[in-house]
Amino acid sequence: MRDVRLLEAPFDPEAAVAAFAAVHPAAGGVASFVGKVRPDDGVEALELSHYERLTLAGFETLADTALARWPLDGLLILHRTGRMTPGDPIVLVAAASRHRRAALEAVDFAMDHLKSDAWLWKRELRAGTWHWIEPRSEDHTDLARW
Amino acid sequence: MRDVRLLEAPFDPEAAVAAFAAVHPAAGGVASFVGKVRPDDGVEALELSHYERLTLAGFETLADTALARWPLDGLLILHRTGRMTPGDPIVLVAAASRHRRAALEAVDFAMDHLKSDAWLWKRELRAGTWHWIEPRSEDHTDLARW
Amino acid sequence: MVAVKLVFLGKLADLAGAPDKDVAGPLDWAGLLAALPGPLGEAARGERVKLAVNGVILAEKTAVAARDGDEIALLPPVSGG
Amino acid sequence: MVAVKLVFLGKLADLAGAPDKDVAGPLDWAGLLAALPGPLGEAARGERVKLAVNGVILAEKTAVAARDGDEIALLPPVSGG
Repeated sequence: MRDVRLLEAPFDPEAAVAAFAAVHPAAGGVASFVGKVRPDDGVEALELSHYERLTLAGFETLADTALARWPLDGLLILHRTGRMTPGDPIVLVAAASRHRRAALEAVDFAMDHLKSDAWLWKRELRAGTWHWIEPRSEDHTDLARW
Repeated sequence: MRDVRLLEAPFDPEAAVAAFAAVHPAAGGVASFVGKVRPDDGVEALELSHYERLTLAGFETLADTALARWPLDGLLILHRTGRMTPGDPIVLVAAASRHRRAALEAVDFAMDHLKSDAWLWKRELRAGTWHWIEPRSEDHTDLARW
Repeated sequence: MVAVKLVFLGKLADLAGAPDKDVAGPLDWAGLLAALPGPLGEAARGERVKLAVNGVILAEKTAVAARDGDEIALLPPVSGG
Repeated sequence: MVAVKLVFLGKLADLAGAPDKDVAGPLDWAGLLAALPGPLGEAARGERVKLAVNGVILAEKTAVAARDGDEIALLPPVSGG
């Protein structure tokens, strides 16, 4: 089961994982990753903008790719858009599977793509000024693993 | 911060991850894996026995190894012992880090060791009869990755 | 007014001063550049800026062709989530 | 009674019919086997069964030496979590 959503408002990642796990009782394992706005680096706020006609469809394609590549019972992708403050969850990926390695690899794969290959534009507010962010070279290196 | 516990009673893995994440607000990411008793294969119950003088110490050494190998803010290992029924969580590993890859790899590493290299003895109740379980060859293959 | 809608993403919205702009169609590459004054036109020419027409990325953006009712998105490099 | 405590893990507890057993010390390998009748003694000799004395795994189990107050654990292959 694929559950992919763009969220305009804050969400509770652990509650989302619990609900996801409850939908997949037959899976022996659930792997997940939660990425948050770090409360350091002088970032006062972060804003993610998306393009209605591309962003969600891109996430759905990514989820389908992972579901085709690993034997998963389910895959969950939740991604914030809009304005966030330090500590806010940005992204949650969770994978349910009978196979531990499959679940962990699918989460790793999806995160690498979401971090560098998604139709999202990010800016950070530092010392009262907004700065647009481009992917780190590390993110491209991560992507090349797949 | 290392938090390693053997638990005699059922636990709520998502609540444990939420509490763990709250303790590590500076970590940009939290990776986790929850393994549960699968409600299939005709398993009516599962029992894990441990040896007081070795099991927890082994988990602590495993956690220290992971903390030394990856730049983690914290590592959580919760493991059930005693009797469980299908759907019950058996194990939770969570890692908090500024670095996504470090958190995911540390969880993967700890799970591989917990699944095949821990001082635990498992038996399953099937059709009213208990059967002792030995590690699957797949688990040993996983371990050889590290 | 039925027109071609230009959508500016990321820092291009800053350069445009607005998230979108309506332009009378039909619109080709020359017409698009004419509708994008100053630094916005410069940015649109940049090799890292992509175009999508009605949600489909163009392999060659100078081949863009849009009619009234179409939507052209100007996509700078993504920053990831 | 102060004695050597034998602790049986996993299926060895089934063979022993109990999780542990007290035996008068001192105890060496021959004395240990003498205290483990039938299939339990067979199992203890098996190359995959390890011994720990007071929580320390023995590299060579036939070198076991325990006094009253010590604990010897008989550890069959682990099954993992």
